[in-house]
Amino acid sequence: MVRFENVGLRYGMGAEVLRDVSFELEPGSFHFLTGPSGAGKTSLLRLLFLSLRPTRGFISLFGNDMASLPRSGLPDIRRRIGVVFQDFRLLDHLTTFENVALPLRVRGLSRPAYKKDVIELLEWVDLGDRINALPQTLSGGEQQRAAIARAVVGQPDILLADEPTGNVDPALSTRLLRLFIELNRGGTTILMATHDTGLLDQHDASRFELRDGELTRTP
Amino acid sequence: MVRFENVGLRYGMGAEVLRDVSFELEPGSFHFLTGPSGAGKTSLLRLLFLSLRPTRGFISLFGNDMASLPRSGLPDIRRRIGVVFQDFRLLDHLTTFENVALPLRVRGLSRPAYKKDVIELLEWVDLGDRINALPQTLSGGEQQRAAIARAVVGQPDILLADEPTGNVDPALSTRLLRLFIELNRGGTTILMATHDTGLLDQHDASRFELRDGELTRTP
Amino acid sequence: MITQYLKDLVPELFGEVDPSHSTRRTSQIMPDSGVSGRTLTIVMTIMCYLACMALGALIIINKSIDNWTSDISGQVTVQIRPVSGSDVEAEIVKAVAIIEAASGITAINVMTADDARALLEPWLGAGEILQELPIPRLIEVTIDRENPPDLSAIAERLGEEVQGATLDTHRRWQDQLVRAAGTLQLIGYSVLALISVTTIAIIVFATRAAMYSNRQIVEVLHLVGARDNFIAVQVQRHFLRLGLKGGLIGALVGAVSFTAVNMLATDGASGLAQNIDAIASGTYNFSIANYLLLLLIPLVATLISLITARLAIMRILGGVL
Amino acid sequence: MITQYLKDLVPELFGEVDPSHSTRRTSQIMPDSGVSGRTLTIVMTIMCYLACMALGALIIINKSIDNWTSDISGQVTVQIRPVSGSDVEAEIVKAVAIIEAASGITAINVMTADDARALLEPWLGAGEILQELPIPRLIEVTIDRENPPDLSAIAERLGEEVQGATLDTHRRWQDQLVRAAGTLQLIGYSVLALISVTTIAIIVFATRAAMYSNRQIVEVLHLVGARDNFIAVQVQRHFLRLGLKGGLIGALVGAVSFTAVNMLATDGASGLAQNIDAIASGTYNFSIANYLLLLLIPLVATLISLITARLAIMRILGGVL
Ligand SMILES: Nc1ncnc2c1ncn2[C@@H]1O[C@H](COP(=O)(O)OP(=O)(O)OP(=O)(O)O)[C@@H](O)[C@H]1O
Ligand SMILES: Nc1ncnc2c1ncn2[C@@H]1O[C@H](COP(=O)(O)OP(=O)(O)OP(=O)(O)O)[C@@H](O)[C@H]1O
Ligand SMILES: [Mg+2]
Ligand SMILES: [Mg+2]
Repeated sequence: MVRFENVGLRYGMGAEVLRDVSFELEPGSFHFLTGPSGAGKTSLLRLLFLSLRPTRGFISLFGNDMASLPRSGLPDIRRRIGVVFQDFRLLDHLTTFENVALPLRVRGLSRPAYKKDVIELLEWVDLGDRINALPQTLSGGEQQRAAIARAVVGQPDILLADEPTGNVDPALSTRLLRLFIELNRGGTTILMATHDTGLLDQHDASRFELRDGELTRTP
Repeated sequence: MVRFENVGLRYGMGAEVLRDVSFELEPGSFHFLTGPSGAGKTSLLRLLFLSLRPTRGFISLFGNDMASLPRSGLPDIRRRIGVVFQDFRLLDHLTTFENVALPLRVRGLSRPAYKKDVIELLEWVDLGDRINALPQTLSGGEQQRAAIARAVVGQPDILLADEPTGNVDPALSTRLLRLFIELNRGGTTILMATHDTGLLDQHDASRFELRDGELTRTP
Repeated sequence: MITQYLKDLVPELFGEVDPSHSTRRTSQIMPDSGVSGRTLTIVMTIMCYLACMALGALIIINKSIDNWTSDISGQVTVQIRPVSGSDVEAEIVKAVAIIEAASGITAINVMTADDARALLEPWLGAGEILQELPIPRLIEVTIDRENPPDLSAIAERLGEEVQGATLDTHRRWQDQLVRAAGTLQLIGYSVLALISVTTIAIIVFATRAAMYSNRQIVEVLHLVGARDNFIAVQVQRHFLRLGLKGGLIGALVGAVSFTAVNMLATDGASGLAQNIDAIASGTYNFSIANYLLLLLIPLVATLISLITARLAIMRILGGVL
Repeated sequence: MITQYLKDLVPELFGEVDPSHSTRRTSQIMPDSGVSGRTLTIVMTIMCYLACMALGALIIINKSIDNWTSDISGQVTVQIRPVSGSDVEAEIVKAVAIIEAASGITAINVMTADDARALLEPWLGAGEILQELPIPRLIEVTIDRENPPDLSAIAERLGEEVQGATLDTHRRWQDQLVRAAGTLQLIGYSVLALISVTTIAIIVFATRAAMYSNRQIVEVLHLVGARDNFIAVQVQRHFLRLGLKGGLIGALVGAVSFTAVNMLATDGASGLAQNIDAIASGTYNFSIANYLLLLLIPLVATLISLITARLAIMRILGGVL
């Protein structure tokens, strides 16, 4: 469902961040993405959620060639992708509830239609008592959990998570990993960038490692 | 140099985040601060760097009673404190160099006076080639290192670091911890909030643990 | 409306602003600040106020032109100079007969010799000479405007048959006034055009500023799958409100200003105001219909800001990935 | 100056904006956008333009009042009506003698009978009667304004010694004109005051908006140990530039407008412009000194925006921890 062929990426006039990256993700698979800081993990994910175009190479998502897809086709593809941003990107002026409900609202659903689901999900990530709080009054870990909830609320076909456990304690990390594994069992493809060696040990999944712009896969 | 006596904190009408917290930090000591997500670590640090006033209790910094200190006295105290924010708080429109130099600029130093020091420090945290980049073009880990550089550039008497290694790989974490230990050897008091159990094992220091608003110290 | 406007501008006046309050209410995806911010609302109000003044002035000018063209050509004057050897009274009778014979005349008023003398008094002084003087006599002729008579034919007959008679159609006066008013009219329309163009420019800038300062929100919306139209609706909603608010307040204050000037012009002892009044020849009072015409301002302001913002937004979004 | 202004407003006109460029240059701690943003610059320019127009109008009005008070009281008219049994020419000679005897008279001009007749022609028509008519005669007397004569004494002597003589000091006219101008003056000053107050209000709002939208920057600055004064200097610098820029451009465009209206008034065939010209009685042309006076506008605008911003900032900072 996702295919990269000889993808290269550079920012402006800088050095190449990604070089000849090729890989394929099968539906329902689970992958970790690791690599040192600044290796290009976030950049790779940005290519996947279409906020960046590659300098060269071929990307295909759900069978669509990204190079030839018109702008108007992007929203439909993006609705099948859930993203947890490394810097959360919650909207400051919306409450936790509204932030998490945003992907549904954008799809034209009305509040009564999604209210129950959203609250249930917020309880799952332990934010049941912070539903009406604004992001700046949440602790770092709480913001991260809200970001995760927003990424999964639309039941995406593929979930991209960038360092989703950097701000939570080990116990909560394990719990969030369980959420991802649960989603994966339900058919969602998962690609999770992380530095947390503890997590890598807890789940047996294929690993991508980025180093000096090259991607290697084990196994 | 830092003394808390029966400090209590609540936000608005909410439950108490901190309850009867009392402790003392000696000059030149090194402390970890742990606790589950949402326990109040960031709140405790905010009390220390004076961006929040306690609901009750007594706080003294460098021998000054914070309750009776006039507003005009705050800048002088803040210049003796270095802070690494959990969410970095780099200024979007300034380059890495300018962000890191900010505490010196605010003190009235001129560019030639601090330029060499700042660049040296940036090289130490591995940002030598990103000096003129704007924060939004830095990777998560790079932003975090810039935030650390800004906190230590003014050679503060006390360094407060909130989750300073949440976005970097284990190797870099170790390196950053070494920077903190180095500073501590030079006489800086260090209080570092972290979830990273790996780090806790690497350095032998006293640990504060926050849980349900209560602070316990080991040893 | 006004209270809401003031409340938005000076929240302090209306008690403490409780930040925790917004927690429950906020539901707009694009926050207010930075889009329909205070400065912009004030600017919009000023522009609409200016537009209102210009439109009001235009209404008065147009009405005055109407009055002049109709009133003055609605009345002509026949002057009969006493020519030596002629009997003025007899000539007057002849002239009246000729005028009455023509169709399209609604009234004929022969001024008495005393009336004519009163007109001359400022020039000659009230003395015995005036009594002795052979003064020209005037006949005021009111014309049916719907069905005007053939004035040149009347003038010809009068010239032929009545000694010392001339027909004054006031055309020279009228032409000059209408020309002056035409200049004012042109200025008025130019000012209106200028205001519209400036408003459009301001809205374009403001839209771009709003899109820029909310670029992170726009990006997040895109990334969770929002279509351009959805985003545009969120932003342009603010400009709809902006145009409506600025337009209504501006027009309202404008209407009040007009009424005030009006009262100054009719009540005041000032020579100037009376002059203005004289220029507008009596029908200066703004009618209800005219006030309703001012409602065009908020309507046009809303349309301008809505359409301009929409176009600007779609153009910006088209350039984003 | 103007190019910079246009460049700021419409960067597209001046080639692509290279975002990477800012990387090296940026050194201002408070970013430009949101403080002296485009909309605000435009508003400031509009306000200064309006102030310029109001000030210019005031200058003209004040000058006109000067002219009227001096010119009209600098000239009086003596009218001599032909009374039956008197010889007008002889009476004129007597009157001239009396006037010449008084001190403070610079010139005496006796209008001929033909001149007087020309004045009456529109009323009586050019016929033989006018030739025969005993017409009142006029003597124009120019007064030394520095050292005016005792007009009432002259009037008394004329009344006693010359038959049919009256002295017209034009005072009624003058009073009315000055009263009208006084009203205009008042309106002008009110408009100026209104503009100043509005500008202050806008600057206060803008400062608060700037502090609000940059609150994260302000917070970080505080936390790295910046004093209030340091922060205030960063912010108010923008308002200094804003006032200077808006003031200069506004005053410049205002000066150009005045020159344009001036040329319209002297060249144009329009009756209105000529009327305006007549009101300002000849000395309508703006002198260099007057143009320099318009430079007050940018100065005052800069001061207002700087001081207002400073006060607003310090007030906000005082409420922050
Ligand atoms: N918009 C940009 N413009 C220029 N350079 C960029 C931009 N975004 C990222 N970079 C650079 O590209 C490199 C890769 O960044 P990226 O964010 O992908 O790293 P990462 O693997 O996510 O690192 P981390 O683990 O620290 O988050 C970094 O050196 C970064 O500075
Ligand atoms: N400004 C605020 N207003 C209201 N509640 C707040 C505010 N800031 C923090 N809180 C709440 O106080 C609690 C403690 O927050 P704090 O940020 O101190 O936690 P933390 O220990 O730093 O957590 P983490 O490890 O997730 O960063 C949280 O439940 C949070 O939601
Ligand atoms: Mg990253
Ligand atoms: Mg925290």
